[in-house]
Order: sequence, then C-alpha cells, then structure tokens
Amino acid sequence: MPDATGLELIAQRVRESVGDDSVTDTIFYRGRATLDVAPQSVHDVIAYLRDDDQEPWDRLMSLHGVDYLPAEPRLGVHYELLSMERADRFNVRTRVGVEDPRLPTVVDVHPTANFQEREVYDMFGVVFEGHPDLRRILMPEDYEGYPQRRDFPMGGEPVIYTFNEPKLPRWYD
Amino acid sequence: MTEALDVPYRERERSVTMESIGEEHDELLTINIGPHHPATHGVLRLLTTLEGEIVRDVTPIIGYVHTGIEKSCEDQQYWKVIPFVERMDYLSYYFNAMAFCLAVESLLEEEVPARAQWLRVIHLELNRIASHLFWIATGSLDIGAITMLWWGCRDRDLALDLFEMSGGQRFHTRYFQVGGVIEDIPPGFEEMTRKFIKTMYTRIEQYLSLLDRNEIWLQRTKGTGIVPLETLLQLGVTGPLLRAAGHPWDLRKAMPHSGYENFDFTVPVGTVGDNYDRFRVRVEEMRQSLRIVEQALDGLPEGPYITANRKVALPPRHELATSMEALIHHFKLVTEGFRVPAGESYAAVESPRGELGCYVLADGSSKPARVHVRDPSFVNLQALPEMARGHLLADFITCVAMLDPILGGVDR
Amino acid sequence: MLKSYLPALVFLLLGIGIGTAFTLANYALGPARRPIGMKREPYESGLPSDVRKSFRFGISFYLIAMLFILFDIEVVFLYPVAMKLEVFGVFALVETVVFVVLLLIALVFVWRRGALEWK
Amino acid sequence: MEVTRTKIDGDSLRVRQLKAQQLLRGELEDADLEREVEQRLLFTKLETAQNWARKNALFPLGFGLACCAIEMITVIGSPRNDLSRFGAEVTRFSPRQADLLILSGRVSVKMAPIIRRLYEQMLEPKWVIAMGACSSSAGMFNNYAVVQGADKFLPVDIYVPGCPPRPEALIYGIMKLQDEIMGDPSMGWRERYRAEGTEEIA
Repeated sequence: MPDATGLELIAQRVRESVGDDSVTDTIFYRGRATLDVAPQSVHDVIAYLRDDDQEPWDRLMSLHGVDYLPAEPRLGVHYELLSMERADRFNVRTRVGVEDPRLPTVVDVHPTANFQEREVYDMFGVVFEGHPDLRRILMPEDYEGYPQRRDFPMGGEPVIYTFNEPKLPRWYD
Repeated sequence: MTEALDVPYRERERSVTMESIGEEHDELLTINIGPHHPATHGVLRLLTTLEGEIVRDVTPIIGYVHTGIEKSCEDQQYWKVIPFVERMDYLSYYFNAMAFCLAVESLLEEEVPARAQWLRVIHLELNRIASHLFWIATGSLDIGAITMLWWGCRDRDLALDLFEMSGGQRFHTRYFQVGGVIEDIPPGFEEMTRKFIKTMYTRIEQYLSLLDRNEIWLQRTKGTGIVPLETLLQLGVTGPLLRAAGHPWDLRKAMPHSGYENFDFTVPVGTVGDNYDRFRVRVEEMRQSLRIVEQALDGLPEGPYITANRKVALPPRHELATSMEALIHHFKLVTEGFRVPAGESYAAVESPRGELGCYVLADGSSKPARVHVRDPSFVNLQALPEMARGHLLADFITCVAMLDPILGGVDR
Repeated sequence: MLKSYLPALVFLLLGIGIGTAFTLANYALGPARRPIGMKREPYESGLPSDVRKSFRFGISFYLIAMLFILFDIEVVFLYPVAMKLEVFGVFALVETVVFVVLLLIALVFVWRRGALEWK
Repeated sequence: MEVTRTKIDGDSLRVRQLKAQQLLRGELEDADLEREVEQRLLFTKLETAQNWARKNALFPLGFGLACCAIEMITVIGSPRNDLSRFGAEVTRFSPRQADLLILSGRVSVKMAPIIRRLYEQMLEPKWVIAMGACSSSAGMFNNYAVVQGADKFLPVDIYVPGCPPRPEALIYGIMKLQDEIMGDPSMGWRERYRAEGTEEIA
C-alpha cells in the first residue's frame, strides 16, 4: 500500500500529466491510499495510471458505487486498482451528484469493468458514457428506481408480531 | 406481473444483435440455456446463438437470484451483517465472513490473537476443500461422470461434519466474529480433522484414478475453453482460472493475511489454460489445502480465541454473574452493537473461485453505511463468452462446469 | 398358414392394446383439472420460447441421422441369426461375418471421407 | 391399512409355503381355498392404490435456486441420507416429467414469473415443497428484491423450516408430503393441538 508520501507523489505525477484540476483530494486512512478524482477526467487518470506512470497499476479489481447520502456530491464510484508485480493496492474515487450522474466509461482501458459498471448503473443510476451495452444487470429490465440508493425504501413487508392485530390493524403505521 | 411477460422477450434483450456474427444465416437458432437448466449451476441464463452445434454468440444474463443482500446489510448492526454476507457465495461462506471481518478489523485497528488466526485458516482451507468437492461432484456430473456426484457428496459430508462440530451447523455457521472466532474448537475436533485429512488423501487418488485416465474425460476437457492469458488478465479473472492459464497469482502467497505466511504450500499453476488444466489445478489445490490444515493443526498456538477488547467481543458467560463491567459490555454489545469510526476499507481474500474483496464504508454509527463484496464468479463470468465462441455446444457446457460460477455470489 | 402367424398377430395386438391403455389411463385416473395458463407453451428453461416453426435444422444433423440409421439398425438383423445359430449351421455364421465385414468397409469409407467430423 | 405382524417360527413357515404352493397349483378345495385367499389378498379402493403408487414414485423437478439447492443436491447425491429410499431420487429437469417442485432457495422478484411458468407446465397432480426459510417466508431478506414467501404466487403444500434445512429435515418434509398424498388425517397441526387464534393474518 503506497504510504502517505507515496500517495502525494502519485497525485503530483497525475496532476502534471493529466491536468491540474483532475486530482481533487488525497486521503490516506488506516493504511489505504485513496485518490479523489474529478468526474470527467476519470478515464484519463485510470489510463495514465495503467500505461505511462513509472509505477503502473495494471489491474482493476473492483468497481463499485457508494451512496454518501448526507455528504453533498452523493454518489461515489470507487476503482480498486491492483499491481500484481508489486502486490500493491490503490483506490481511485470520484464523487458525482444525483442530478446528472455522468461518468466516462473505463471499459476500453479495463474490459473487466463491463459487468461492474452495469451493476453500478443498475443499483445507483450512474450513467457511464461510451459503455458498449449499458442495461440493467441484476434487476428486471423494466424496473423503475435505483434500489441501492439510501433514499430508496428497503421494501419487503412489516413483520406482524402482536396478538391483537385483528383488533388494531396496522397500529404501527 | 403477467403483463411484463407479454412484451416479446427478444426485443427487450437488445444486446444479442446479429451484426456480431456477420452475414445473415437462416440456420441460426437463438435459445435460452436459461435460468432453469441442469448445466448452469444455479439460475444463470445464457442466451446463446447456435449454428447447428457451433456456439456463435453467448450473452450471460444474470440477476435471477438477486436478493439485495448489500442493501439489507446497511440495515443491520456490524455483528449481524455476518450472516447476510455469508449467504452471498453460499459454497465458500467462511471466505465471505473472513473478508468482511478483515475489512472491519482494519477499520477498528483490532489485533486478532494468533490462535484465532490459525483457527480461521483451518476453517478457510476446510471450506476450500468442501467447495472444490462440490465443484468436482457437479462439474463431472455435467460431463457425464455420475459416480463423481456420489463420491463428491459423500466426502463433502465428512467436511461438513467438522463444520458442524466446531460451528454448530453444516452451512453458514457464523463461526467468524469481528476480532476472532466465536468459540474454541471442541476437544474431539483435532482427531476428526486428522482422520478426515488421512481419508481425503486416498479419496483424491480415487477421483484421479476414475477421471484422469478416462478417455472420454480427457477428450472432453483437453484443448477446450482456452482463453489467452492476456485476455483473462484484462477481464479481471482471478483464481484457479487464472492459475490454470499459467499466471501464479494467489493472494495467500502474494498478500498473505491472518497467518498464511507461516505455512509452506505450493500454488499449482497450469500451462495450456484449457479445461483439463483447470481441473488439475483445483484437484492439486485440494491437496495443498490438506497440507495447510495439517500444519495448522500441528502448530496451533495456545491463547485466547477472540480479542480481549470487550468493546468488540462479547465477554464470556460466566463472567456476567460476577463482574459489573462485563454485564455492561454485554448489554451494550447485544443491544446496540459496537461502533466503528468513520472511514472506508477494502480487504481481499483468496476464495476457491478467485479474489473475494469486501468494501465497508463506516459512518461512525453501529451500522455499516455500505457493504460491497467483489465476487470472483461475477467477474469471471465475463470470460465465458470468450471461451465459448466458435466451439461446440458440448465444450461450452464443459466450460460452464469448469468455470464453477456460484450464482448467489454473482447476483448478491 | 394362419397358425404360424398367430403369435406375431397376438404380439401386435398386445402392443397396441398396452399403448392405448397407458395413454387413455391418464384421462381416467388423472385429476380432472383444466390445464391452466402456459401448459401448452413449449418449455425453454422457464422462458417464453421464440423458436419459429419455420426453423430448419442444419444439414449436418441430417448426415448424422443417416449414419446412425445405416450402422445401428444392422444390429437388428443379427438378433434372429444369433437366436437360431445352431439350426442354421456354419453357413449363417459365415454369412453374418461377411455382412459385418461389408459394414466395416462402409464405415472406413465414411470415416476417411470425413463425414464423422462435425462441420 | 392396519397390518398385524405375527411371529413365524421354523415349521409353520414350511406349512405356509406348502399351502401357497398348492394354492398356486390349484389343488386346494373350497374351505381351505377360502381361508387361504382370505389371508393372501388385500382389498382397497382404486383411489388409495393410486395415491400409494404416487406417494412412492415422486419425481422432483431438479430446481436449484440458492444455498438450499446445495443441501437438496446433497440429499439426492450423497449416500449418507439419500432420497432413493423413497423412490424420489430421480430428479427430472423437464417439467413435463416432474410432479414435485422443491423450491430450494430465495425466490427473487425476477425469478417469480419463471417459477410460475414452470409450475404451470408441470404434470398433474403436482405438489410444491417450500424448502428453507427463504422460500417459505423470504427468511431474513425482508427487502425489495425477494418475494415475501413463495405462497404469494404458488400453492405450497409443505414448508420445511431451516436455513438451510438439514438433509434429514428435507426428507422428513417429503415424508410428511407422502402422508398428505395418502390423505392422512394427521396433517394440519392446528386441529391436532386445537390451536385457535393462531391463524395467519392474510
């Protein structure tokens, strides 16, 4: 795991090559290095990290979405990068608002992101531009709403325990 | 619900278009090797376009056993999340619980005592053997060796007896806790495990004697389902599939966690990368796991089986009668659960199907804000169309068998 | 003349009788429930099937079917000979051997022509 | 069908065999013949005979959903506790040849229409076992993705509790189903324990 200084170096290199405003923040917490990236430059940062950086991060292990509800740019997308030569992990994170959740796809850089981006679209509603086949993957095709957002109701049925339910129907409402 | 079915199914599956196959054939048949099928190891739907016996195009369509586990986890306290996470990849349940516990422990910066780590390794490797046994049972059933189903299930029952002895139940035992293990192993556990190891060595010879010199098995598995190593790496495939193609990437060796560094075992690596190599790699992995369990039993350290930090671990029952603090800790843990400081963590474990990572986002309360499990079968499934295009339908079924997808993990 | 064919006739009648008995028994013994919903639909692993009636199978299936008929039905001719071998004597034995050798030649020809590989 | 068992020692067994031999050869006269036939024959209704035949030849539909499917395959596949003792170990994968649907696992919203279609395509008479907590009542997954109990869209005969239920529990469930097929009055625990007031609230 690149330590705090290593993270700053990587951030510095990314800023030089990809663009000054691409890296918004670097977080090093509990031994985990996270690079916050501006939404539109995700594709370039990941491509840079894979190809031209001197310490390449050549494998994308996991791509998943998160809903930081109270925090403002609500939807976050994480890219867990792994370098097999150095047996090291690195995390790139972007934050996207709910009003227009648009992100450039990384399927051309890492083909493994195909299913995982479809799952983030299905569960959180983040649209990945340029994805070859962006459809719902887990929910039925014609399902409305994005189930894993924190404001989406949990669903299911209220469990009825009381013995006086017949007398006071749905007292818990 | 019925009107959703009147919409003709084909129009809604826009992804299977004929362009990818080139000129128009009137003999092309698009059928569903669908959710209910003997060879799909669960409810995986493979929309395949066939030209006679040759598979032209495959589109895996999943989601038929999606249970919204990750959403349910956000509504549970930390120690109640473990049963949910265990039911994702229901053949390697210890690995799910392990990944989650590692993630939460790294957030809490909790130090797990040595005995707990070794107990965890014993149960992880026994679970790997049980998972591979079930794979060899149903995988060879798909190819036609019915005997393997009885043999595989018979020996798998022995392993499940061990889980029942230590964890109380055959499946989803919730034996792993955040900070260690819930209970020390009962006295007779060690002898039964050693007896199991002795029988398993001979049983693996039996499997190989039945399958390895069987001409039908060799012709069905040799040379089928070959995918170049570079494509596998780009598709993010990990686990036996990647090792069979010649890339020795095993998280237990590369990034050892919870005591794997003090066991010596070898990582089996294939050469050609076809179905036969996948078969041999998994069978060899069973032997290596037996060796690990043997070494772990020999050198099992003494000491506590769970962390002494009472903020996280329940105090032992007998202490409740005497000490007031234990009672308060017990009450606090049982009613509200322990709080995890805000932060994120991602921990990965080498499950029988590949890298199984668990991402936990904690917001300081006693319930995780987000639990995501990176399931190996979900990612490995993308390599299936690469294996099947242009080959016979029979080889395609062998590829699905050797890919060993677990649909609970794929659909979460 | 009729005497010698009686067993064959009885056998035929029995076959037809048992066959129709089983098919009709279903209506007599089975529960009288009207078929509901998609009972008539073709089964395609639980999904509505789109295979058009006009779909024609490839030529290779036809070839395999022909080869099967050619080589597998010959076994039927060996049964009567095998039953009564001692009555027919050595002549029948030689005849069946010739018959099998002819088949082998045909098999080698087909095999060399590559009709057995799946195209 | 009450069956009384009497102890047969050496010589009376020999006598019985001789008597049966004479019966088959037709050498018995009227009094002996009457008594022998009386002991040997079994009179039953066609209905009971039919149910008895159906009970002992259940063809489960090979239908795995989730973790309970692994236990179901272990019940069918493992020699320790297998289903062939009840004549039910032949799992047919086409609904046209199956008459018992074991719902082993969680029924997701996307899978429900497919299960309904399979159920309708199955042979008559058909039975449904909801194996495990998830198909009986969606178990612990009280959320948007799981149908809250398979009896919302299927008539379920037997609910097998457990998550996953032990193989012996599933076999006990199948034995209970066999009793139900025979129309055994012992089914229905509410009547047996006179448990008024515990009916489910629909």
